[in-house]
Amino acid sequence: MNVNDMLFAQLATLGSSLVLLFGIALLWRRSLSAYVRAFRWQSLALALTFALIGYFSHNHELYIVAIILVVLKVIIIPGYLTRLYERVGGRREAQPYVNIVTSLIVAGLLVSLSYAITRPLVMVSKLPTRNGIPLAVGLILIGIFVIISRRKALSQIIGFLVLENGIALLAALGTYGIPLIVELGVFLDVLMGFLVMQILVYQIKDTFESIDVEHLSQLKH
Amino acid sequence: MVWLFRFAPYLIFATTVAVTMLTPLVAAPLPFDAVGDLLTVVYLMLLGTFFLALAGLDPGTAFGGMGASREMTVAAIAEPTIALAIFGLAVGAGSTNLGQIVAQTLSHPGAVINPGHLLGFAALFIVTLAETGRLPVDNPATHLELTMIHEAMALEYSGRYLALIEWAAGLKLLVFFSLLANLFLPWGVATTLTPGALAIAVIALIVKLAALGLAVALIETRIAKLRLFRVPELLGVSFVLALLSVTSSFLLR
Amino acid sequence: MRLNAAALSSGSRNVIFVLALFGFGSKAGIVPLHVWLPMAHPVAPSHVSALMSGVVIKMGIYGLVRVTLDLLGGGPVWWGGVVLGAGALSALLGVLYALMEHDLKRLLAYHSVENIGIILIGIGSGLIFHSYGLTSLAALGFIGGLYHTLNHASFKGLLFLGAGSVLHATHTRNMEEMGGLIKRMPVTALCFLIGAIAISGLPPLNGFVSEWLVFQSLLGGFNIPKPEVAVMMPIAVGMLALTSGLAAACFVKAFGITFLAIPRSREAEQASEAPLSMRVGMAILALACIALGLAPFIVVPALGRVLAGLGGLPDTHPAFTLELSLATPGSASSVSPALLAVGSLITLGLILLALRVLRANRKLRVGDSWGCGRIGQTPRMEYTATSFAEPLRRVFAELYRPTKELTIDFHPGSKYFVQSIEYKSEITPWFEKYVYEPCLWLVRLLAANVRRLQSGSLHLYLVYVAIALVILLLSARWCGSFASRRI
Amino acid sequence: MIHWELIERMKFLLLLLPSFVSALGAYLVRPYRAMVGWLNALLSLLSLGAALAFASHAAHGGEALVFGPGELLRADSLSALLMVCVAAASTLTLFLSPGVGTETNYMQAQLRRYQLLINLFIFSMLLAVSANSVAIMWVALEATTIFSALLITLTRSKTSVEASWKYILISSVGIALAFAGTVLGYFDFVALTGRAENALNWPVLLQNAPAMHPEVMKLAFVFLLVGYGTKAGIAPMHTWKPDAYGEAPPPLAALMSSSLFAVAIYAILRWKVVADAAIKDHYTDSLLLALGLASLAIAAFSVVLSRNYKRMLAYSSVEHTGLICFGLGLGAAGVFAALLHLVNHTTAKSLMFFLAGDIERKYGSSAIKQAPGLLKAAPWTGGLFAAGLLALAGLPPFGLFISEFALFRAGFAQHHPWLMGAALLLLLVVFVSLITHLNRMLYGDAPAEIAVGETVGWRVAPMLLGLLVLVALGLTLPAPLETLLNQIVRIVSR
Repeated sequence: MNVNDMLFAQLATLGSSLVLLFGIALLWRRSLSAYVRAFRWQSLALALTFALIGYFSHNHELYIVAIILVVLKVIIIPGYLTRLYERVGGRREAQPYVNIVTSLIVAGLLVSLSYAITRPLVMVSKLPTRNGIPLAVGLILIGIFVIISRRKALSQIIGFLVLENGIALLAALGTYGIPLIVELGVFLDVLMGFLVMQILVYQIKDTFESIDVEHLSQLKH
Repeated sequence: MVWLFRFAPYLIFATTVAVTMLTPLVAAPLPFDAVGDLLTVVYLMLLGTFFLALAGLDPGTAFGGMGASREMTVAAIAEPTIALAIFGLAVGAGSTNLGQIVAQTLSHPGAVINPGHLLGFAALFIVTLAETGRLPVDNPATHLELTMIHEAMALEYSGRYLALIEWAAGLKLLVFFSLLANLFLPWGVATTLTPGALAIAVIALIVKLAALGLAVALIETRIAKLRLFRVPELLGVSFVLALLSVTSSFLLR
Repeated sequence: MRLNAAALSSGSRNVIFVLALFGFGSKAGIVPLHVWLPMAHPVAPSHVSALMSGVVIKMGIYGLVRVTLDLLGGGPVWWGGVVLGAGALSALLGVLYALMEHDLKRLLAYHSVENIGIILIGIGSGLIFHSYGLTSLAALGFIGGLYHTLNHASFKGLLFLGAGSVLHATHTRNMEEMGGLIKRMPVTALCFLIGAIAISGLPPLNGFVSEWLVFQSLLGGFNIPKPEVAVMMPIAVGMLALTSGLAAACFVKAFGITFLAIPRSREAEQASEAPLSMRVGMAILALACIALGLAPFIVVPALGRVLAGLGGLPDTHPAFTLELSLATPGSASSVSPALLAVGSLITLGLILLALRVLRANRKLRVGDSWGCGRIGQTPRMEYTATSFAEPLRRVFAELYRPTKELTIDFHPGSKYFVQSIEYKSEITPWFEKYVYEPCLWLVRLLAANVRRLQSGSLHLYLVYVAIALVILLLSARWCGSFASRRI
Repeated sequence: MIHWELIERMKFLLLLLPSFVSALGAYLVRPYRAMVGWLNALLSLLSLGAALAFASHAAHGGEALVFGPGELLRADSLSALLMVCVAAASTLTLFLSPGVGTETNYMQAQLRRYQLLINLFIFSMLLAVSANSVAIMWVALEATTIFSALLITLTRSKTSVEASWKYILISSVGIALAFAGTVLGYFDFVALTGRAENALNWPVLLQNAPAMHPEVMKLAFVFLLVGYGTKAGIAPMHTWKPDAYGEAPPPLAALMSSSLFAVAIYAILRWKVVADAAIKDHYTDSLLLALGLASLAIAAFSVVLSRNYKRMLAYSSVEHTGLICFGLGLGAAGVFAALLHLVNHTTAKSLMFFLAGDIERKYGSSAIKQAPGLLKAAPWTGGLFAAGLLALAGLPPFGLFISEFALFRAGFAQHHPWLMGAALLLLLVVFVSLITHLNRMLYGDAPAEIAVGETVGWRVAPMLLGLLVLVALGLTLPAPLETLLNQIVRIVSR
């Protein structure tokens, strides 16, 4: 393992920890604007990690992916999100199901759980980036946790996007990025999915006069 | 007064006579041993009881109905004991044919005193009292509605009909006694139809019947009639005896 | 399919047997799967209920024999034990509940339960013997069961038709409102009487023969090497005997209260004989009962041939003679209903002849019946079906758990004049109360709790997903697989 | 040789293009005209024909067909079967769609949106089953979520919006997990052989599977099972089903419960093959059995107290999901039975939701106790509904009886008697409660204001056809279908 690889490993781990950190920061904040900001930074970190991996692994497809990431997840989607919460109001994530402190503890637990679970992956992989893999899986779990624990539809969207970021990070660290064609399809889906969710949020606002998912419990049994 | 009421006494009598023909009174195996076995005997008697009870219901008086009801109750509850006693005998003889059973017991005199045999005898004895309407189950001498069973059914009969019914009852008693006598202690029963053997058999039968009659008479003088709803308990005792006899005859084989 | 069955493991064979017993048992109406039967049969039109109890519930028996004996080729001892136990229980409980019924058709329906029980006793003993390799005894048991199946079809059909024509005449199913019908409808009465004798298992009719065969197969029980198993047989014998005795009692009630004595209602007084078609139908079935009773020496070998080869049974059947004699290990007994009938008839003839010869006084004097000096007799003085069954109700009170309520209201003037006495007594439907209601309750409880899962909260739904994911991930890391482990 | 190539190509295009073209047409023609609906329905016949051509090709033992750059599309017998299912269901759907011949209470704009989205939905399903790369399959499946979510809220009612939000969120999370699983599978591959362009193509994966690491593959399969299981509605990821099926427009509900479900199962099956090749023991089987039992249990007890016949149908499809999972976990015979059951279930469910829709249209409510006297009010619809429900309850002579029977035989042959016994008990519960609810709906007197007579007479005809197919599948197993299934089994349990 030469110096180059060591540096690569260090940087990759750093990048992935950054991505995870922003995820956790998101748990720590309350206002939706802060959520969006955290997500924006996270996506940026993710893009940087992609570029980093692309540079070290001489796989220039990843630059394209990084660029798309920046365009999509740092500029477009956060922009939409901002407009969304300005339109539908509800700037704050009023009392989430799980309070901040507990959320942070849970996040810690989830990360350690993912360390336990992803043991074989780290063992199997020969890539220098492998140490970041548990963080990626942890981020996936945290994304789900955000969706579960937050009330506002918007927060749930953001949680979902965090989940997507986690998977992207996993792909980047574990496989140096999946084939470009697939990546493009994925991005298309992410964008469309986001747009549809946004439409739905508007509809929820129209029909329920609130985006608190709490109200969406007419259908039961 | 319908045909069934008039027809019943004849049928009752006929069945009882048929039963008498099947029972080895003096000789075994009888020529028509194969026509009916012990089960047949029991069920033929039940047929008689069946019609007697119907005849009791027909006049539409309270007495007749009461008698029929009680009679059928007692008969039904006595059934299992009889069946088990038969089972016990059949286990020994390997057949329910009366001739077979008698022959078997004759050929193994030791079997007479094995516990299964004795218990079976006791059980069947109690059943005999119940089935033939003796004390403590029924009181043939009474006409008090509280006590009578058999008489209550025959209450509306007179003349030849009454005669036939009573005669049938008597025959029934004879049959049960001789079953007790010849199935459990078959000594003296003629196995060949020679005059000498038959003579001995007749004497032996008379002696045994006298003994049994004496026993019954003694009992009837000693004890009072049971309340109707104590009768099942008595029959329960006999059932347990029969069950014990069968199981012991299983275990001692 | 037989070949597949042969390849099955004992575990799956047992499961198949249990499932088959449940499925076909519920069709045949064995206890405790019988509850539908007394509800379904009475409401059907009589010829249909005749068909139902005559044919339909036999499908259950057919299926049971087909699966256990033919497809699975017999099994361990406990199969037979279970069938025997279920049979004995059905027989006894069926007749006991029938005794308490005063609805003619419900009574008959309960007797179907009883007879199915008797059939199953035969089949169960057959299975037990089969598992011990005592094939000829096994054949005897199966023959007994199947013979009783035939017989039940004939006499139960007959009885239901009889009940139908009574219903048609009196417009009621309640026996307490009948009586005296033997004068109004003699043919129906005669046919019903024949059916009653047959179902009570009295000689020389068909019920007797099949029950005799079942008895004989049970009597062969001492050939079973294991005493603890063999002891089941005498107990079954006892229960079967009690059953037949009670059946006789029950049909004395059914026939006596329905057809004899004085009519208890105006309908019963003005009843009229059933139309010719129904009479013919009943007559045919009555003849069938007689024929099946008198000619077992034709039926039994036929059944033996039917059974031959199923589950490796040899073509063993009692010898083909005028008397139906058995040459089976342990039980070499014989009976000949035909000769019996002939003999009894001859004696009957002799009696009549004797009376004629002796010039017995043939004058017949019909007097009023004795009632302790009361003036006239009215139906209200008759013994009712309820009172007829009262002693047995008391004897088996443990089972019936009868509920009594007695309401006497007195004359407003003085309490020494009773205005009316109302007596109501019901028996507790044991199985509905203690078996089925708990089951339904359990299902409802589970359903209510499962229902809560779908609470309408999206967050909760996502929690389920997350939990599933985490659990499965952990299983992926630390659990083996249970599918590789074979049960 | 060239034109052979051409014909194969034509087949793929014939399969995929019609729905795409229809979507385009529906988008361009504004406002909506009934002609468009008819045209799309007729166009869908083309893709059905193509699917049948694939099926016959596969049934005659033809090699798997591939097409496109990097072998983008591939059609082996498994894909062919699914193609037929999807294409047939969608043809039926398009013919029975609102605004096609029948009067409807939708607005023009809604109808236009409906035609656009439903065709895109169909297109993505067809793409999912004909894609060669598991990643493309994933992309297509995700797309189905998006389109169907938009379709559910076609009428902007409160409940439909709620249902749609729940649906899209749950299944997006699920599908994302599936993607994570895909990535993990690919990760395993990369760890083994380094990056390769067409490494996510199923045959390539399968080829390399035996050398992959079982531990990693287990993790990957868990993610995939949970993910695609969410789409398939395996308990406990099934919670969106009653809401979505209950609120979606009937045609969509029919299509989701019949085809989308089948496609999700298809995805699971594809990955199961790879996973089994990598993991030597019966790990995937045990997972499928466990989740199958859970689905059966939850569905059974949910049916008991359900008050709404659409949601009842949804639960019954959860139940059948459970059964199919069982089948997939029971070895070769089980897979055969499961796929047969899949075909039957597709046929039955695509009918049931249309009938349920008609009934709801008639009675103005989907509550069971609001819709009595069905046989009097609409004898044909009622009769068909009853027949369909009996079929779903697993009664002969319908196909589902046969497939369930085969399934249980497989189970007993695999020596899972106790598992199967439990499943049978649960089926009994389902059966009883379905019949009870059916009785409540069929008999009694319809409310006075309900007009007697069918909603739309001719709609009965295609449904009757579907029912006949179901009965035919119950009476015989057509030879082509049998060979097809056998080939699939050969592929799956290699």
